[in-house]
Amino acid sequence: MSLFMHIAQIYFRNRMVDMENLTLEQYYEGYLRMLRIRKFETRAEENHSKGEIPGALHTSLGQEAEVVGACMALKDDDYMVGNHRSHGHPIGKNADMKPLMAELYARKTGICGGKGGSMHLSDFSIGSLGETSIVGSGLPVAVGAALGSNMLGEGRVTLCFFGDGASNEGAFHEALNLAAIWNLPVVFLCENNGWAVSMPASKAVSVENIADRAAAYSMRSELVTDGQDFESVYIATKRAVDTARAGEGPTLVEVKTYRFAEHAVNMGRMLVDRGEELEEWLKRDPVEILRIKINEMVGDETRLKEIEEQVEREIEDALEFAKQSDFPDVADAFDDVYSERVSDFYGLS
Amino acid sequence: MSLFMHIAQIYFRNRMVDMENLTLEQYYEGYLRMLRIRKFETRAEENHSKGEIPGALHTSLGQEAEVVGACMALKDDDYMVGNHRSHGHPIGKNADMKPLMAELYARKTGICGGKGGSMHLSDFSIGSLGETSIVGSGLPVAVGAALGSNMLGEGRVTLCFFGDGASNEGAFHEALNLAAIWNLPVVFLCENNGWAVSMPASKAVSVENIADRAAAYSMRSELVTDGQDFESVYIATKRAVDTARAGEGPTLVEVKTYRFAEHAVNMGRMLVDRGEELEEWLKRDPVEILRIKINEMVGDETRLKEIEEQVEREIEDALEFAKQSDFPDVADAFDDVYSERVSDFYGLS
Amino acid sequence: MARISFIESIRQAQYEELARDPKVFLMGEDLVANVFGTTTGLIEEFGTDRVRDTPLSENGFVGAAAGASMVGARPIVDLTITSFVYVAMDQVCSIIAKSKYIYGGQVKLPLVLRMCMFYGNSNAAQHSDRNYPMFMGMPGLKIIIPSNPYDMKGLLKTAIRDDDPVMSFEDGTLWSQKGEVPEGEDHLIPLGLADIKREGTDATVVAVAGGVPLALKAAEELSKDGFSIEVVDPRTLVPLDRDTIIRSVSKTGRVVVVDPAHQSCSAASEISAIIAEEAFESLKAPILRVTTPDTHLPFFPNGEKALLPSKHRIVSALKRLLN
Amino acid sequence: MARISFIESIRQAQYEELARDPKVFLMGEDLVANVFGTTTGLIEEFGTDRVRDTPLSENGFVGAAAGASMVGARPIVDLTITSFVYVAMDQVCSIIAKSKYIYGGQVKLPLVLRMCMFYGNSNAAQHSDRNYPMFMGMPGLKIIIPSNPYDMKGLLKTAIRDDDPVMSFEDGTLWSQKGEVPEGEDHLIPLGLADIKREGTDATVVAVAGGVPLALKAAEELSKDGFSIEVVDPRTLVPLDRDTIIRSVSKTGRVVVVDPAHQSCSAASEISAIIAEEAFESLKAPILRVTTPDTHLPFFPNGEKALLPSKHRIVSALKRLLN
Ligand SMILES: Cc1ncc(C[n+]2csc(CCOP(=O)(O)OP(=O)(O)O)c2C)c(N)n1
Ligand SMILES: Cc1ncc(C[n+]2csc(CCOP(=O)(O)OP(=O)(O)O)c2C)c(N)n1
Ligand SMILES: [Mg+2]
Ligand SMILES: [Mg+2]
Repeated sequence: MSLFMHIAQIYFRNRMVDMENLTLEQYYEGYLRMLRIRKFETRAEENHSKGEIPGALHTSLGQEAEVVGACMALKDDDYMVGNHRSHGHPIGKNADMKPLMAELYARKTGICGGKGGSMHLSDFSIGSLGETSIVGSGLPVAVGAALGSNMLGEGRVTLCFFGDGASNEGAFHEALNLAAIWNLPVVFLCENNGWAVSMPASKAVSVENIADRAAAYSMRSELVTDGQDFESVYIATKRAVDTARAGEGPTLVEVKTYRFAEHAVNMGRMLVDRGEELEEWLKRDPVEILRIKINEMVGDETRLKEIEEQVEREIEDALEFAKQSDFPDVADAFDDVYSERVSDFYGLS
Repeated sequence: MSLFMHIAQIYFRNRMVDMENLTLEQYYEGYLRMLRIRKFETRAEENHSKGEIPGALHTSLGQEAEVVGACMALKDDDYMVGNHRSHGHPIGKNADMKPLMAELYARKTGICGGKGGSMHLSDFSIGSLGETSIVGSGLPVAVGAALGSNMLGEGRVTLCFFGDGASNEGAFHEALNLAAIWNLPVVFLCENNGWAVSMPASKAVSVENIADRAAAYSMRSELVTDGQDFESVYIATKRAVDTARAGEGPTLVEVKTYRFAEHAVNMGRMLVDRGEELEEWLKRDPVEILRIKINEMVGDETRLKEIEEQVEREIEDALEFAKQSDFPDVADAFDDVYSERVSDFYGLS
Repeated sequence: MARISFIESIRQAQYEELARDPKVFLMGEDLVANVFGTTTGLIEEFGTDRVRDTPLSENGFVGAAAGASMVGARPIVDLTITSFVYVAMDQVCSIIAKSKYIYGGQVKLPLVLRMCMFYGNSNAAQHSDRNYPMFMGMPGLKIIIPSNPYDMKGLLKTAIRDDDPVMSFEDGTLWSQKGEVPEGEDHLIPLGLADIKREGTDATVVAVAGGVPLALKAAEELSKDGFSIEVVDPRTLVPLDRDTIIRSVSKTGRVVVVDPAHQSCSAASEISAIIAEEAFESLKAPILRVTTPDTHLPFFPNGEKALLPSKHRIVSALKRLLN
Repeated sequence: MARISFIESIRQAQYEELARDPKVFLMGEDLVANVFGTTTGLIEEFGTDRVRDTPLSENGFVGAAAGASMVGARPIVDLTITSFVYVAMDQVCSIIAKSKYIYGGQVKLPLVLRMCMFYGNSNAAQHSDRNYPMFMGMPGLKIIIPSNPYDMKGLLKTAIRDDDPVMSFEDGTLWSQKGEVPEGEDHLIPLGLADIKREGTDATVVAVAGGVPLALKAAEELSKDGFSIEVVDPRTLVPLDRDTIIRSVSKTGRVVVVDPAHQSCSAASEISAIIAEEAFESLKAPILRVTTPDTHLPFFPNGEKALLPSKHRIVSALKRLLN
């Protein structure tokens, strides 16, 4: 990132410290949720490296502001669809972390009963309609949720998270066109972290801003250039959510952000050396930025510290819960394929 | 279509009569090819209704100017990819009509040996790389042909025909993005005839002009509002082809046109009543328009009449050739699955 | 009961279920234009919201059906022709088949994917697939494959009410076939229940879809030679009624499996393998398959006809077993 | 010969063929980053034009491979993981499998689609498919499914030189397996030729992919009890070497088919059906399948392990036949 951009963003951030859009409580709530993601994933990474967690692990460290800012623009009963980078989204929408952590640990008490793992931490009780690991596959689902909700007369809004890489899948195009012609209450939120595994967006996406692709569908768009700023993301997403709820159709929101870690833990080795670029982004830690902002606003750390202690406790509880839970039984593998138990037909030979 | 549009188009057409872009010989050639399509399909329709031709039949009657105008912008060894509406494209690119007609008649001498039929009249000897009946499926193939040609150092241009309906398929999006980021010599030519079977483009395509979708790929575009005018199509396509050949990348060309007939013969019954709209378009017959234009330019019908006689003869010859050819043997059904004959492995039980 | 066509039985099933449950809706291409005749009168009754035309975006709208089903709606998707499912394959295999499982049963996806097998009439290879076997190895999908109007209506209605995703493979060669079919709410046929279309003792023909009427004709022909042939129609491939198949084979000891799909990894292969595993002791002769050989269906009519299962080929296979 | 891993054998095959034929090129996601280790040194040697990273557009770039092959190039597409092929299914089934046929042989499509079967390591259901059986019923595609580094290299090189589209299913559970593999141009294994991995007389195990080493271990274990087990590896599923399979079964009269795919319509089902059809007279016992039951693979390791074929399950099946 250029120095100019960097300065521009700091300016922009400071200008925002006016609480026009968010109450102080919402700032605290945002900080709480962002910190949860940070700690949840940091501990998960640690324990994964100790061999406690099987499979791969895709963290959203560095993207907390974008995740939480977007989720907080939703009502509790609004819907959300996510992707393989699945830990942040449900935490951002206020899911209980215990079953999420237990899922990483492949336990019976996991949110998916141990069947999903790191790429699928979807908690349907909070309106999460899937975190799906096939890139782009969540986009049509989000359109359908909005369509279904409209048809059932419930008018809920659906927020769909997807990456810069996903914007090159055909599913993106079909989903946006459908949402547009049917004028559906969907907010397509592109988490542009600049990379799809080892492929830089600049080489894979044929347009400067993914938000510009909205024009191909006569769709409204929002471009959030500073995705490390919680409030900027909130404001843009909120505008999109309000538009959707008012029956004025979908919006494509693009947020420029960055992932601090590898594409995934357990990919064997460092795939890309992101060198200086990574260094620059690490200087703009979204959790840190929000903490400083609140501190500037309030001038008192008491509440922040309380939140920090609370999150520490929650994470410990979640880890405790996970580790003390049982693994599923082999027989459980035959459940949830259909409404009926599959072993009744086939059996384990 | 509004009266205004109609007048505007007549004006535009007249303004074009200046031969800046095409020689008189090219006009005659265009007329020849357009007339071939017209007569080929008219006779095919007739004979289909007599039960001589099996399967369905998708004609491009009404779209002759667009097809031929685009094809004539190519060199002989350039590539072309088409779709289910497959008769016009190869004729437009100067294919011999005998094997095409024989294919409709399901004969061994057919261009596809009787295996393809109406939706697949692809003549590879003239650079036609497939007429594929799964909507949208030709777009990635065209990208690959251009990529392959580039890699083999041949620098041929690939022209890809597709419909307004196809522009809503994910394949469209992926193909255009790939062509853009790889800067490939492809011309994507959208034959916007306003309908996809019974679905009007106005209800299915979320943007006014499909050409506008080029912006989502930072791609050049051309919009031909009068697709019934041979020269307009030629000029726009030629510009795109020249750009591609110069190594300056792909272009999305949209041509507004209209099909005069049903979506397909053998669909059982009239699906949509296009009423007045059809009436309006029928008044602007592209073959008629070009004939008048040449007549205005030359003031002498001799050559036009020669062409008309020639085409009549060609069609009769093609029909004769088709009808006198044998049907394939059942055993031929086992050829062309693989390079080896499949019956050697499996046999017909 | 009224005598109606296969197509009309589909229309009635859709009509009745749309009328019964406001959560049911139908979407797909060219429904309003009613290309195949399965939506006659539906738009007038239920409007274009619940009988919804879609753009050409199969992956998009099949996925939208998945999403809608997750929030409580019950979509029926008319994919028109089987080969268009390839465009939507990702949503079918990764979302629809697997969501219930990867989320540990938190969600259900009550939706139906209807598809016509459009073969036997010179539509060429891209439009002629009989591809249900592909989905039999993909857990999470149920599969109905009716062979007459009565079964078609009863199974489709059950499928629409089922809480799991169901694929309905509708054989185009049966479209104009007519049969007695009950009208009204209560004509439901359970999934996973085979039907013995004809009883017999000398040999069993297990047949699916368009193979069933051919098998019945073959049985009829052989009855003239004094042979008693049993014809079993599984009707649903997932779940598959193994018991009825095994019982029949245990009785007759001879079996031909008829399946219009390509031979390799066909439903016929699966049924044969089940029999070879579970009813081996009763077998008196090889298990024969009458399928389409592993070549594509060509446009030229004489070739296409010769490749598909026929009464003649079934009779030959049975004679091989009976001699 | 050098002792190299399965992954390295893939790399070598690609390296040698890229070097041999300038028309060969490789494309897919994250090749330059060399995620799985199959491109080490390739970029340095052949550049990013011929070892080409693609955006996330599987249907697009698989179709682009088809187009490139039509004009004379010979693409190898690395699709990474099997389930991503669903996104590209339309191009695979409607263009790649069918073009040669619908155009009456006017064109050939010499391309290879490589895919890793990434199961057995808690990747959950969306990333664990062993879906080759889906493609066995789709004429026009050839299928290689090697079980060791020697076969992997020899078959992949042949596939790259073959004039038809070939799908290469590469079993992730074998990646780190090592074996003796020849270097240089001439290590080519013909498609359609099974390999007898171990000779025996009491029973035949036909096994594919990761099932082969398990079958060999099972055979070893049973040899301690005095049983002589033959292990046949078809190596390619299309074309399938029926003769070798039938010959082995004719000799032993007992057969277990091992296949990591889901049971229904698996390669095991097909092989079983062929045997039941063509070698019935030699059979002394039922044909048993050791496959993955028709449930998805779960994330939780104890569940996933229990579902997949294992030495133990193969031994049990063989014992059932031998007693
Ligand atoms: C269809 C498909 N292709 C490839 C992959 C492998 N893969 C997983 S995540 C990923 C990158 C996705 O990039 P992006 O959409 O930008 O999301 P990010 O990981 O950056 O959050 C890839 C290539 C996949 N899961 N699905
Ligand atoms: C993937 C797919 N979906 C549906 C169809 C059925 N179908 C054939 S042509 C067609 C309409 C195509 O419209 P458009 O692309 O505008 O081309 P046009 O027929 O107008 O020339 C449809 C829906 C198909 N062949 N392939
Ligand atoms: Mg990204
Ligand atoms: Mg059209």
